[in-house]
Amino acid sequence: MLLKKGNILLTIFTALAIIISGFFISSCGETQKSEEVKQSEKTEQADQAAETEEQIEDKESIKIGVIGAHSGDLASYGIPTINAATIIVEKYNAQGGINGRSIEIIVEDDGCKPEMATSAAVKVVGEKVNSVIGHICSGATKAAIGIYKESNIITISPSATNPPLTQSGEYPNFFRTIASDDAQAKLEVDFVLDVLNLTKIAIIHDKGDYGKGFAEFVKQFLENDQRAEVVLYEGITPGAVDYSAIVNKIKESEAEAIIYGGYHPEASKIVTQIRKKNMKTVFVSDDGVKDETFIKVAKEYAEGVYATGPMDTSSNPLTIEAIKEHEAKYGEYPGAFYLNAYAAMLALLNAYEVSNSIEYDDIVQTLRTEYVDTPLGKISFDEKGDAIGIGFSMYQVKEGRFVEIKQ
Amino acid sequence: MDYFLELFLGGLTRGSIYALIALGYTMVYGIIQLINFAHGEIYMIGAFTALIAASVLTFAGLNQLAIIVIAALAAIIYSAAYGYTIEKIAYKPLRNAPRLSVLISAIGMSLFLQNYVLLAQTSNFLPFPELIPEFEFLKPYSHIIRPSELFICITTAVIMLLLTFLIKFTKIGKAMRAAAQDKTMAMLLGIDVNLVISVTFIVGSATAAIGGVLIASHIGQINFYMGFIAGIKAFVAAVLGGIGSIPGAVLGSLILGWTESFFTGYISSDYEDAFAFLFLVLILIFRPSGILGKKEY
Amino acid sequence: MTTDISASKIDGIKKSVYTALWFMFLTFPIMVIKVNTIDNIIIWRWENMFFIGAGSFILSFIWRYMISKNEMKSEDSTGILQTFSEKITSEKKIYIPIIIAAAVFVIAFPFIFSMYNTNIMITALIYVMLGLGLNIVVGISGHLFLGYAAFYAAGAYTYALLNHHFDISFWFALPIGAAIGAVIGILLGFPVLRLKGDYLAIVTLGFGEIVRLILENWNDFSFGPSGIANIPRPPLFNLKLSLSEAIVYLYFIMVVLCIFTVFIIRRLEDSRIGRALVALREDETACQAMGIDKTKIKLTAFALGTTWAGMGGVLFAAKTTFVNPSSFTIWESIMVLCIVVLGGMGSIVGVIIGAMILILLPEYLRAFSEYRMIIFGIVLVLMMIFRPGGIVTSVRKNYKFELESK
Amino acid sequence: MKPSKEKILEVKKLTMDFGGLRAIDSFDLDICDKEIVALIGPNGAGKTTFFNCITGIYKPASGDIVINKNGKKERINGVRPNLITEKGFARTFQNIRLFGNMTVLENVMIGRHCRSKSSVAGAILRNKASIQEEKDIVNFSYNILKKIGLQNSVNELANNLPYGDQRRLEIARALATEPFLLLLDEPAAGMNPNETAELADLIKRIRDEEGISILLIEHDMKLVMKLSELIFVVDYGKKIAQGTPEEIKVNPNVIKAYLGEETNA
Repeated sequence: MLLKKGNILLTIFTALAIIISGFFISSCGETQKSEEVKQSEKTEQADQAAETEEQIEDKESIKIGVIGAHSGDLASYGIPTINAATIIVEKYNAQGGINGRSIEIIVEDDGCKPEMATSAAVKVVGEKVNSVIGHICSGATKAAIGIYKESNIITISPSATNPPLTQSGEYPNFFRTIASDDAQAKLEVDFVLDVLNLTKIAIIHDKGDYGKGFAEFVKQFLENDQRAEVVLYEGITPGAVDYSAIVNKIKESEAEAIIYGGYHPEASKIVTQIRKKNMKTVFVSDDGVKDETFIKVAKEYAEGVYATGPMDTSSNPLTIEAIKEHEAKYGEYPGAFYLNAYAAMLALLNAYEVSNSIEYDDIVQTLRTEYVDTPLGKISFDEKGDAIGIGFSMYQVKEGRFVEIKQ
Repeated sequence: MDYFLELFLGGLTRGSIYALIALGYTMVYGIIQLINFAHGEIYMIGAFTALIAASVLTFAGLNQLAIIVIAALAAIIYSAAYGYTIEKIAYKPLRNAPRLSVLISAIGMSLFLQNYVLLAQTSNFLPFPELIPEFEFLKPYSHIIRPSELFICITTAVIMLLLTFLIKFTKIGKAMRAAAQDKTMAMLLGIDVNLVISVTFIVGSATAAIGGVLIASHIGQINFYMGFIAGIKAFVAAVLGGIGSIPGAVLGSLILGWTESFFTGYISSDYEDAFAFLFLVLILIFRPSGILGKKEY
Repeated sequence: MTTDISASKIDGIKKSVYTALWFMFLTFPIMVIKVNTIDNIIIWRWENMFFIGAGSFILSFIWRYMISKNEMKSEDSTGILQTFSEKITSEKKIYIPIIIAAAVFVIAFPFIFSMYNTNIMITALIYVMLGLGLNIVVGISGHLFLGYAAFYAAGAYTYALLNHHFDISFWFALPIGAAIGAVIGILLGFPVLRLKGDYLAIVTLGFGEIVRLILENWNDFSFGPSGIANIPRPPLFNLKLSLSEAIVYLYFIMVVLCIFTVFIIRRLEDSRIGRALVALREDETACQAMGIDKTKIKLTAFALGTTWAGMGGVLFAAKTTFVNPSSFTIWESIMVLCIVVLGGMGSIVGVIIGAMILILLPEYLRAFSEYRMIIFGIVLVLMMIFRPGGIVTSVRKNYKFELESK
Repeated sequence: MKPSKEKILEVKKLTMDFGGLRAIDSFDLDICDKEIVALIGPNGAGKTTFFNCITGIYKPASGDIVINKNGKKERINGVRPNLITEKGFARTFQNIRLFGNMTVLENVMIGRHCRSKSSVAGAILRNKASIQEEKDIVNFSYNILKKIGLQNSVNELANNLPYGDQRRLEIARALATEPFLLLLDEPAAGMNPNETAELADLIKRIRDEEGISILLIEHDMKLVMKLSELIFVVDYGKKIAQGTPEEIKVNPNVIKAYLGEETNA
């Protein structure tokens, strides 16, 4: 890698040298206008580069933007999506593409930040992508979705669960292969109340747009129901060195169950600390926790934890194949939202294949009518863009595996 | 009362963790007045090295104790080596540059190290083996304190004493203090200032590595980003205690740990960090040089 | 003679070999071994060790060469650039055409280049504004500020909330955002008047985090982490603008505002207030002894700096049409600080160049995708080592006196 | 030449503590209009501390500092330094404290800050008044530099000036605030005999031409004896003697204080 890095470094050095000398030559003291000259020289180069690239490209190819967090603290949620897209595209292209068109993916990083998301969106719109798989975070998706809408670009997110994205009906171009927060929250609340019959509940979230949004729904549903009492509603800070204070507080609140909104790294820390304190509190969480990594990290402490997730598809041959492909290509078990992204990609490509078109209206129509076999089951999309056939079930960790609870 | 005790011990542990990182911050700051932003990354690299070493050794089939010792040693050695190298590359050429430039260089280094580990290893969270065994005698108290917590607190105390000893009574410690006072003068007195700075980085980084290993083992998982927040918090703790002072770093860390623990326990964890920062702001407003810091006129 | 040269050559090779060996050792666990403790797999990548060895062997030559060159030229390097730029500015024949060309180019930019480039340029221009603002606080008056994102957030949320609740339009929100930036700047200024240097830095860092945490947690006020969506772009009368038109329009707004910013800051710098700010940076005690009210001038510096952050925030909200707290982390503050320091403290041109590099570089490094942040880190370190004073050093104004010739 | 006996500064029983250490102990001092007064004493006797008290950098523990201007008396204990400067005191520093990265002219222009009033709005709008004010500031400052003899390095950075010039620039900067009392803290430190002689000339000229009183801390006894009309001797924070140069030369207390330690003069 360092050799590569060395090369990149040298290129960067030269590029920088050119740019800087450009700046210097054009820098005429502190006059206000001169600043813009400098900008231009840089963009010009980049633009030319982009243009030449375009010429080489096959005009017929289907371009799919894959956008999400690929750097920074949330990279682990975005990178599996690239992997899924890459694997599928390679497979399709090896078979000659779709209806004679090759498929091309354009990967863009949004760091889960709204401003980077809009830049990335504008960029792929400029590169004339036909559709987008992404974004990963709800916030980034919300920031970018308007841009796609105005440009008639279909967007399928593997992981943005914020309800208004579909339920507001404002974004006909938006689809997702994951259930929205409120669906999950409803399922969990019902489970805790009806199946487990618990009455004292602590709601903990990670202050993120996913975790807190989910927790808000849980709180709302619990309060509407009246059967149970919310004894604690708190946010924790992801990445904090330990969670002993909040664990003590949960203990003090005498909650019978914890409903946690957030992702597995924090969940496993909390579960571990709770169990090590000999607390028997029931731990119920969301799809962000229903991840093999959670069990691998929390080990024996994960036993008994409940988590919602897409209906069990681990015996689905497509799932097995998808995971195998990932392990073969990347040498590790796939990370978060891999299967969702895999399903999104399959659904999208299927729509291109079946409709034999690359027109926006045709694809939207096909997505809404055609059912596709994916690792998540046979799915299609409803009018608002939520996936039909992606139901949620409750899982419990038993002997180191998530086992679906049949109700 | 139990609840209070639990929060107290929780805060103590958290504070001790901050302290292990803050010690390195404070030592480096004391000697070259640099906020070493890459320090949190050193701590992360320590944890990663320990994990890699432990995995390889487990694979090779060594016994538990040997694994613990070798993994910890590897973490310390490598972190120290990284600290040393970083100083040589990113800070030494900037010895006479404006202080802000060095700060930016440190930020760049921090970004580099984070992404270096991200690219060379993985973006995922990795489970970290529990290195500290359950002690039998602690079993009855397991609802109050865990062995790893006890271990962390004791280690921090020992390291603080060792560092104080190092600085107060050894030759290199005296050289460090001299260089911290006045580098030119120290040089004239025949002290190899570059060596002193290197040693400071090595010692600070080794301390951070110990912190990294202990915390990783305590919470059971690591990823490439773990150093950033811990680093910022530790820095805050170091300033709180009076940056440049070894007992100050520990005191500041403990206060920060307790503040966070009690605030979460009795009020709300929503504003836990906000309160910690507010507390810091208030302390600095009323005592601008920190709790144990030297007063500037 | 020849033996000398060959001896130094051998010495160099020796050094490089040592460096290579050292780096091979250093990067061994992280680069060579890849562990996956989830599945208990260990992958050995010995080839990386070779690459590192070879790479660091070569790079160490370049490194030593660059360092020695750097030490030799020390401070004169600015000379050529400065005399050159002075020459340009002093001769009307040269600089008028350049200004005209620049103006034409700026106007033509969105029509020549793609929407994406224009959009990126808007971001860069927002950062130019932020950088210029922070430059007043850090570069000119010498206060290390690490919480600039708080004011940026204040501006963005001002527009987002005012629009959400009261349908206030962009053009009204812009001055309000700026004013709120200034007011918060002064409010923060009071308690930290006594603080200096790193203590000030850490207090402002704390302040920035507090603001972000409040935005994150106080749902009733700020809508928490899910943020506020559908913020309108700046309206142009009552026309309905398409996406690309809106971007071009915003681009021109940004250009005008940046020119406005530069104009104001230039005038400030060259005034009684501006001089007092610089004096404050140079020596606080002497500054006071010369009759400058430290409190007043410090608060002025803060307010002048944070006004631009407030304004930049409004523009940011209008550009992304969405705000949530994740846009205002400490990294944002660090980024703006990097712009100021990298560009050259106290220099307007420097800050503009700094913003262009730091915003455009990662953007155009997208091609390198996952490598871009690592490259960004390396660039920061290298730039500081080889130009610690920033790209452009600030120049003081020259006064000319007719009396001199007498 | 006996100047008119109107007192412009009266210091009574001034006391200043640092922790447990008494740096100045019940110190009395008067300065009359257009008088050159010197404050001497061994190192660490409390001279600079005394300066810092008068100019507001330290707040004295007790005692009075009263200025008398146009017949109006005002106690200025603990008043902030910038206000004291506004009232008409100006000082230089023992360890030169110029604004190093500003030009020579700008340094002097800073001195004009408290005598001008254009605000942020004025700076941005550049209305007639502020343009005029700016012009006045530049001209005034330039004239001072001419008087001091630094007119040839107007645009030079203060840091790049030779040592002696830096000392003189400090005086110029102080003069720009239009003081009636100038406090000079070891102005001749580090100067060669030639420069010192020039400095003596300059100080005399300032007093004679501008009518500014001068309070001087100095170790160079030749300079002190030559310039000052009244000398105060301080040791361990206490005044041990006061009088004309001739009186001081033969004062047994002074001799003891100086011989007790190492003689500086």
